[in-house]
Amino acid sequence: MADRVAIVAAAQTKYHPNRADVNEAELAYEAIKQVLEETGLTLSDIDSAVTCCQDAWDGRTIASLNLQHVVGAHFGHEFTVAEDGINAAYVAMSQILSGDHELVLVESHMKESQSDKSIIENAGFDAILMRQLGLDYTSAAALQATRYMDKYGITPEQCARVAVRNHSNAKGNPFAQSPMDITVKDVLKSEMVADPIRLLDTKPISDGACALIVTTEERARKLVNKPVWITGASNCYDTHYLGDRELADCDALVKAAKKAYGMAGINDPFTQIDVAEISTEYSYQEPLWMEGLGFCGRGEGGKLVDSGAIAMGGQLPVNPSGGVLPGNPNTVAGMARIAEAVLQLRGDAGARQVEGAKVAIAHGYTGICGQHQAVMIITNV
Amino acid sequence: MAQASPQKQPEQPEYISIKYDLPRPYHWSTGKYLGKLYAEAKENKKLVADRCPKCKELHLHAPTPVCPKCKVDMGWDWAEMPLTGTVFQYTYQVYPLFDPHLGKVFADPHPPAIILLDNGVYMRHRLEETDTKKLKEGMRVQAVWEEDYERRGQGFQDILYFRKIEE
Amino acid sequence: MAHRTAIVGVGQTHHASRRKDVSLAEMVGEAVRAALADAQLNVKDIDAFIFSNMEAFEGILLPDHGMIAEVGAVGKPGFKVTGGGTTGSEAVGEGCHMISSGLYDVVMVVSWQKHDCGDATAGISAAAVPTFAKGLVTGAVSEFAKQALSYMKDSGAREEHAAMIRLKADRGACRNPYSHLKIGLTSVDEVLKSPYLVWPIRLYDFCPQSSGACVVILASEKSAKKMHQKPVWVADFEVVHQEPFRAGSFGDPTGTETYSQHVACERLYKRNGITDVRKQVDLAEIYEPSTWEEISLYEHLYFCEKNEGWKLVERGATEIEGEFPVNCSGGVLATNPIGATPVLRIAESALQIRGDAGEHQATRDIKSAVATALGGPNWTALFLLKRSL
Amino acid sequence: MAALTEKLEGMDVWVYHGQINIPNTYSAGAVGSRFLIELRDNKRIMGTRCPKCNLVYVPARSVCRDCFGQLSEWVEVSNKGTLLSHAIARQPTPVQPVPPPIIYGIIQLDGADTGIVHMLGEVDPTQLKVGMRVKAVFKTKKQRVASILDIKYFKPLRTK
Repeated sequence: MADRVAIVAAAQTKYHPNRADVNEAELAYEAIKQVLEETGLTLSDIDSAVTCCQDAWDGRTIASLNLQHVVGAHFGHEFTVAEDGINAAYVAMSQILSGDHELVLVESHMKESQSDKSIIENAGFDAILMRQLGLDYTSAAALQATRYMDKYGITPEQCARVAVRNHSNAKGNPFAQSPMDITVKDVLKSEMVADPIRLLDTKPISDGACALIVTTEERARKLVNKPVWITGASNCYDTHYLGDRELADCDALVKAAKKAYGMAGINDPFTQIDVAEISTEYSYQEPLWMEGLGFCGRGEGGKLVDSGAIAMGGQLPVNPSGGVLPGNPNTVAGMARIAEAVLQLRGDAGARQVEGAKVAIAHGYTGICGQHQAVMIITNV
Repeated sequence: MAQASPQKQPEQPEYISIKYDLPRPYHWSTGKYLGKLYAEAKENKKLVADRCPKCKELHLHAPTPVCPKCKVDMGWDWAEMPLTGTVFQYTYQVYPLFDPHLGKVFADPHPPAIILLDNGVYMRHRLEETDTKKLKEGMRVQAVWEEDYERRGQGFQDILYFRKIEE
Repeated sequence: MAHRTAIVGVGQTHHASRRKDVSLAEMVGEAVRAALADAQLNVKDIDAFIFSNMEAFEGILLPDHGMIAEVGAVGKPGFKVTGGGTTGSEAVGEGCHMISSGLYDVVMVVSWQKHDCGDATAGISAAAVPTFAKGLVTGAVSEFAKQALSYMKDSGAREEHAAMIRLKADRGACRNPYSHLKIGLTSVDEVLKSPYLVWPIRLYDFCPQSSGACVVILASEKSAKKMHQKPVWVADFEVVHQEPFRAGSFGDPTGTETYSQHVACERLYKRNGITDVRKQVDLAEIYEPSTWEEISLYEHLYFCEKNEGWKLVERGATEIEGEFPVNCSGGVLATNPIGATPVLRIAESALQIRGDAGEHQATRDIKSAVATALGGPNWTALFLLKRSL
Repeated sequence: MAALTEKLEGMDVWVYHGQINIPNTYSAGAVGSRFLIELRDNKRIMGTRCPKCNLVYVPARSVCRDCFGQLSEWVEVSNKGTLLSHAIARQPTPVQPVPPPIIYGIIQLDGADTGIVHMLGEVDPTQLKVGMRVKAVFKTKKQRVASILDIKYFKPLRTK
């Protein structure tokens, strides 16, 4: 890319199982206020807002109506992306590169506590061929988990290790909802939710918001001391019907990563990337997505989990924040990965800091069994 | 004409469709700002709005943490609204429409109206008078509260409608 | 914009109340194939997809995900946009950003609404803040009823003028092979005999709920010139949102507030040196959910002075053979698949500029056009399209 | 009207327990309808074949995932097939067609190149295995209404 796009601020609310005390606008504004304070900007300075929300979850037609005032959209631009929030940052990037906008506020929020997860998710399955079967994201994920584990010999212990590491990493993250010291045994003894997925292999219901400010290189240097740069980004769709997909191989992620790596000049992701934040809603997804991201070969995700290379202090720490498993809402999850990557690259990640991190990857997915995948490469040099 | 005509499927005798009618439950929060309006309505039968510290405009539709126009924090400055006003505009529903919150077809017999409250704030509500021949723009009206304390706590709906008054 | 963007293909379905012969995904696929045929492209030539609809109307979570195979987007980048009635324009706008940023060369904007899946009026009522205005918003009709009352009061226009707008729309619709409502009206009296929905909006004053899709293919300047003999250039666009004020939804019933249309026009017209729209632009496709809204949009979009919109109607200035044709296609009054409606305005404008609109081609030579959208609590999107830059 | 709102303890914030209730109807379209009608009337499971990619899609589809070609060649496939994956949903949800536990499976029917997503029945959960052979069990003629649920479930070919 000829021009560089900067992220100059990133903020998250503390994730919580039920934020009944706030409505969507107030929740979003908690994060927005922080990014404005970080940069010394006001809502009037913002010339475009990209939000990320879904009507079905918010229970309101044109869900972004909730947010117009807190993103400063009156007589301004507001644009809503209905995928995971990581795609909202991608849209912001295109707006900056096009030269049409200079300061873009990116926002994503979700109150999962507000409705019934299974009813909302079930409405995402093909109405003729799958919805009547009563599937939700968790039962579909279980189909993917079985397929993946069977095809490549991934074990329940390896998945449990993912849950243990992520919950433990979360202890260093002040925004984390449920940091925990658990053992592999605890995971394997936890209640079975949808075989082979157990309760501790899944994330809890979560409410929260995330905000970013994205701008041009020139403006970034004036605004903050430590801007970070988006050097590559892409996303990709897979087909919908579960029986048409090889669920054990995430082809869409492979394609999205390839494009982003190409933009960022990365040909060996495992050695060139210093820290990874990956959206892992179910523990089996971490090894699977790592394969898709090219951190290891197909079917080798389990071995990578075992190796310790992705633990704190390892060659490529994955999810120092604890990631999604300790509790991040849908839709916010991927954008929160960007926010965490920004903190790492600025050296502001506190107890979860990966020393000297220069190149980070943020990953987010949307839909059933990761039908839509998105990645973003961010650096501080 | 360069535009290709979309392919038409040949007619067949029977087409299948699949119906779903499971309601989606929600637990919507008023949040702090709208919550203040709820509290004043329930406890004191008062209608309140928050005032922008910059433009001083009152935001009754609905109370928000940020002034949409000035894009600044609203702070916490509340004003009580008068409960009398004039009908600025009204319509009436002839065809019943499907109400997504009720889950059924419904025509509110009370005409929807915009009422200019006596302090110059416009408010969207409904009128008590259902005989449309008796409605007139400029008509003086007053809010009628739900008198049962237990039934209040529904925010704007704690005002049942606006009633015509003679002055 | 860093790189210029052109429209190199447009396609739409036949619009109807119900499309039982196709699934939602298949219906959208029809428009995709039509646009590819128009652009003489293969789906493999498309670099990225942007999807647009109002998801609440069909009751589907992530509706784009269910049609990926049917639109040819398997393994392709893209995302879905959601929002108010302006959604389609915002998707095309973002498509332009994706190209002018240099990220992609050819982008397909896929928009649709299949209203036979649900109930659009109920869907619009669900836009009310549930904790606040529940029961105080009844579909879009009552909002436009208030707008009509305000306009009549201020301008001196009569119901006959609204009826003339329906007659104009119906004539357009009858000439447009893809339009939904083709009534075949012949007189103002016929319109005035139609029943009231919400006083003073009559059945014929309002748009239908259509099922249909529209697709626009955008390309960079470099590719566009190779791809299409008659590329249509996106000269500029502007999207302006606004908060509802003074208890009105579509603008301010008191007429004292600024409208988003004013802001959008002032920005876009100024950037493009437009001081007299009717002289400097050849045609408009506007988003008019009601007859009365069309007349007042003439004023808010500065096609004429305030309170003079109905005089343009009376003069026939906006008819297909008039000095400034508006909605030769029959417009929203004839066809309204909401998520696709703004994209239809852009696609129809492009056809007019190319001279490919067939029977509903405007009489005068169309070199430039304004395509608009209306949504949410009076949000505006404005596109300026040109034959040459 | 019953009190639909609830005040949060100790603060002036209210939660409104409401609903969005808009019934939805989805057309199966010509291809989907024919697939469902074959289930209902003839207990036949139909697919469509892409001649270019030489792939048989089951359930029948109108478009090829790989080449975007429109599919018009109908093929009947076997009601027996091989299990590609399985899962057991244990928690009750309002969207389930039968009470949990529900065993879900993806089955590649003989003659098909893709899997069909459905439920499994008459099976010991501990015996579930990728690669196991299963066959379709249809509902009775009276119960069949042209829906994916006209297949009651798939059961192991040789039950104990």
